[in-house]
Amino acid sequence: MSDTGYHPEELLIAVIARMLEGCGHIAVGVSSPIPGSAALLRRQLDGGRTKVSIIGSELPEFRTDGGIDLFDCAGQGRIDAFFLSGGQIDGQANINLVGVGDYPRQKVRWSGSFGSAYLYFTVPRVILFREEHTPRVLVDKVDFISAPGVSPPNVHRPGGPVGLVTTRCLFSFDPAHGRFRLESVHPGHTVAEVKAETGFAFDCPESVPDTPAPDARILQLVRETVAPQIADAYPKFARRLWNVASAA
Amino acid sequence: MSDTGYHPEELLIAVIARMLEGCGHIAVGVSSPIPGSAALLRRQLDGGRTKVSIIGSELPEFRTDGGIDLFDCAGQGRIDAFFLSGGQIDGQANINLVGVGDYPRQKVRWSGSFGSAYLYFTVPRVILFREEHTPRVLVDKVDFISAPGVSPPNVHRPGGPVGLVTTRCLFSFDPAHGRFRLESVHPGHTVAEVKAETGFAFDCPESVPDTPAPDARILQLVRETVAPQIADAYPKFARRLWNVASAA
Amino acid sequence: MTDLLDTDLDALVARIPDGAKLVVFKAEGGAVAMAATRALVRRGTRDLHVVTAPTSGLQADLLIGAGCVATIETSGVTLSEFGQAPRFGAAVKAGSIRIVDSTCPAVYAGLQAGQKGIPFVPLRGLIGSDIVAFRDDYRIIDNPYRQDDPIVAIPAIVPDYALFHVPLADRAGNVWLGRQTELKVLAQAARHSLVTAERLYDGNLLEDDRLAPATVSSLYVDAVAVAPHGAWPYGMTGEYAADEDHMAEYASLAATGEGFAAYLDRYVNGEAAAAAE
Amino acid sequence: MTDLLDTDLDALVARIPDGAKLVVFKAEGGAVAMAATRALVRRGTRDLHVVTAPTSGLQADLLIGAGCVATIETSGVTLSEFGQAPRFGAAVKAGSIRIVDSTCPAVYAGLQAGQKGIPFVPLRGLIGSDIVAFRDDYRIIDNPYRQDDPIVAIPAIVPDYALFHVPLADRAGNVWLGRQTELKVLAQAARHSLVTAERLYDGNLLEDDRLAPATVSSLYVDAVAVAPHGAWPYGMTGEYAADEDHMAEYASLAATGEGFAAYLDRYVNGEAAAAAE
Repeated sequence: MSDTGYHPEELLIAVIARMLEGCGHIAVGVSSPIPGSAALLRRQLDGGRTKVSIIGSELPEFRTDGGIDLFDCAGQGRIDAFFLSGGQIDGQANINLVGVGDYPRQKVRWSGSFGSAYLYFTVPRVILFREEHTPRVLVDKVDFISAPGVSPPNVHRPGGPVGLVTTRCLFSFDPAHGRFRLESVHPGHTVAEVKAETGFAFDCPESVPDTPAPDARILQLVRETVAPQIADAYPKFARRLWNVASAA
Repeated sequence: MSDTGYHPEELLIAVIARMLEGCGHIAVGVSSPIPGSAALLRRQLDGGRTKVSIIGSELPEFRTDGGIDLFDCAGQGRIDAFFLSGGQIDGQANINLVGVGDYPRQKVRWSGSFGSAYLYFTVPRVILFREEHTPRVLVDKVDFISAPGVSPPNVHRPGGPVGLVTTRCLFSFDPAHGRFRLESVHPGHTVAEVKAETGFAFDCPESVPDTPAPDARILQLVRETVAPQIADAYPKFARRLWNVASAA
Repeated sequence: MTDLLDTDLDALVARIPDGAKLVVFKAEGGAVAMAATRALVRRGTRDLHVVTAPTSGLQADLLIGAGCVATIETSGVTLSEFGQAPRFGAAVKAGSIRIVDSTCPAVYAGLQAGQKGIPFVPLRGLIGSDIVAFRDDYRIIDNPYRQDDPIVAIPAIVPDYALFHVPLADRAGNVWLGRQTELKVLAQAARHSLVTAERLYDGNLLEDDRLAPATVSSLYVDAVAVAPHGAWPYGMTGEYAADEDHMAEYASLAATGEGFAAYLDRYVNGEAAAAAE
Repeated sequence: MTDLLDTDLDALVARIPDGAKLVVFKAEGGAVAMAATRALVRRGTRDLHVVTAPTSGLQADLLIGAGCVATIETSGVTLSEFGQAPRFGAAVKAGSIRIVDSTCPAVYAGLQAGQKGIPFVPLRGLIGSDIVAFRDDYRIIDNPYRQDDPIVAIPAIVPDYALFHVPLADRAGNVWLGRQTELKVLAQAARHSLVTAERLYDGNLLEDDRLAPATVSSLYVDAVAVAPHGAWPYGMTGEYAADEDHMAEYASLAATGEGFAAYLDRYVNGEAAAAAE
């Protein structure tokens, strides 16, 4: 733990949980311990009413096969929030999960687009989350658009990006202008640093607030209630942060 | 049993079983004991290689839910033969399962078209079967086309009618000309009678053979092997004809 | 997690407003929520748009006879071995309901489009049938993958409510469909699902590796009422057989309006009176 | 009824000719027919068009590294927590395979179109992605139900073979899918299904009310081989966990061509040698 009294991950969990306010059903993809913890925190803050589906979890309450049902569910408008990431993310919120260089024979090949080209359109509140905040990741223009950040007005698109969370800051996204806006900088980081480490242009108000640190109540909920829940899906993560094992 | 030494139903079972020669998978709809028996006879004649799905049967080997799977299976080209009927059947092999009179407020309303408008197109060998052979049923033109007998050449149609079996005779159907042809008249019936009782025009060769009576081997297979099998799906039918109960 | 099992049949069907589009399941196998249907009749719900997935029998005939139905969208209504559905036939003849004729795979395709959140599913067949001729909601479009290849677009069916009966429900609101796995399509296509269950399952259905594959999660279920023998007089696979005597009695009584009224008195309104005693 | 269980792994995979379009299932839950995949590698099958439904990991990476694959149609190939799929990445960089990028729901939609026997399924999303830009088999069509509403048509995927692993198979050739019910889509979309099963079920799966709902009937199954631990090193829900040490060893060895060759020697060709002893 850093000398702030909380783990950096706990700040991110709190930030994302705030962005999830008002969601009835949050789905979380694979390999997403921080978004997953944020969704479970949101559920605690909402008295358990929020539904959370964590793909790959063995807890029946959260169980989803991550297959046809997941995409159908999104198509029906029954998923309010989801998380996407990218090997590259550009200033128009285009994401690239495919690779670096000229397609198809790229010099670096990542896994592939998974469900992004669909879920980015169908889930109303997509939160982009990428811990690494460098010009290598946050680029001016992605090499391959796995899923576009904005669409022409005639394209049916109930969903799309609402913001981007990194280890340095929180951006909101304005689909009308296709631009990110710096909303807050995490404690210990600066606007100048964010500008230097971001490869795309973004709107930046004259005064950018610090991201609020998680308060004692939030930290207690995360450590006592969320930690044993997320340990089921992400045992290594929960052990490392909180030395907590699965509740299952 | 009549003085022919066999039930009239046994003749129909034998006639239909001949029409099913070469089928790998035969599906039989609800309320079809004679076609069902014919399919099972075909299976016996083919050494058990033919697959038979009898909708509504409890025998696992024949079990199908008659639902989405059935139609998907037909769409995949995995059903070689099926049976349809009609409250009215006309000379172009149009069938009407909906009702008599001006649609929609008809003076006689039947159940509805079920899957006919689809299976008539997708199953290569559709056998029309209707016991009642009268001008009331075999009409010049149906009042409502549940499913058309023929289609224009640009309409994708791997399937369609191959013939019509009634208690009086067997017609084949020529899709190129959209006409039935009288193939054989069942023992005890005449061409003149068929003409009088048929409301549509059909091709009639100068000499129409009698439908061959089921031979001893066929009758033995039907009574000893098919009867206890079909009794599972149609207990009343098997009891009435053969005094046989379900093998299940 | 909210206990979704805190409801009775009357409260369950009270969720269905007049004019709702209601999807019900075919008669085979026992997924017919007959106890709930009688409660719906007693409540006097009106102007339903009933979609039968893909056919129906006693359930639709009862709702039509009792005056609950404005529109029926169906591939077939029949009492099977007990004959044509009499109140359905009488209503068509009288012109007192709107009939939207369909064909089984088109009903499924429409519901599957609803389930996927897509505007339509293309389906083979149908072209040249009077079903297409009389439906202004079907479109014949060009297959983009072949020249001169017309195909029928079946628009999505998104019912307001699905109503069906299952063998098991748990306290979390998960419901086990048994062999009637098509019910998953209904539950996911409809905005709301109302379910009656033969009995309560003690535990979580999604935890059981053998039951989970045919379980619809509570995400899709608005309310569940436990209703033992809830498919009666239909049967239920592995539970009880259809009550053939009763079906024959219905077919006989419902042949006339007076007989149908007597049936309602005895078996629908009478059921409530008997329960109240 | 023919006994479909009279085959071994080598005979099973011998049915797959060079150049076949083969669909395999994603790694979660244990439906990955890894034992059969190793047999396929040993056989030296070539020029496969592998469709991953919708993603893959070790299975696709192994087939690619061993030179069995001409084309891979996928939404993602990854070793998950063990990193990127190294032979896949190397093959893309070298240009030695053709890559057809997709997105998960489009793979499912294409297979569902194959399952229904329809030429395409329309799917929301995708427009404006480079996936669409680089696929000449997708078409953007007009939604016939709304003005100026483009939607992507996903063409049917009809694989020649589906290859997957299940918990149970019976002697009639019926196979129980467990929780991996999407396998039904693969089995019905493909012309032929080849299945490995953890163990034999004594009886008929379709007779059991709890197993039948997730059972694919023998109508769709060409051959079954019993292969205990057949998903290893992947795990199988309710049976065994993934072998994480082995996955890490693979990731480490397959990082180089030499290391991958050593892996093949030890675990693929070596497996046959060990079995022959």
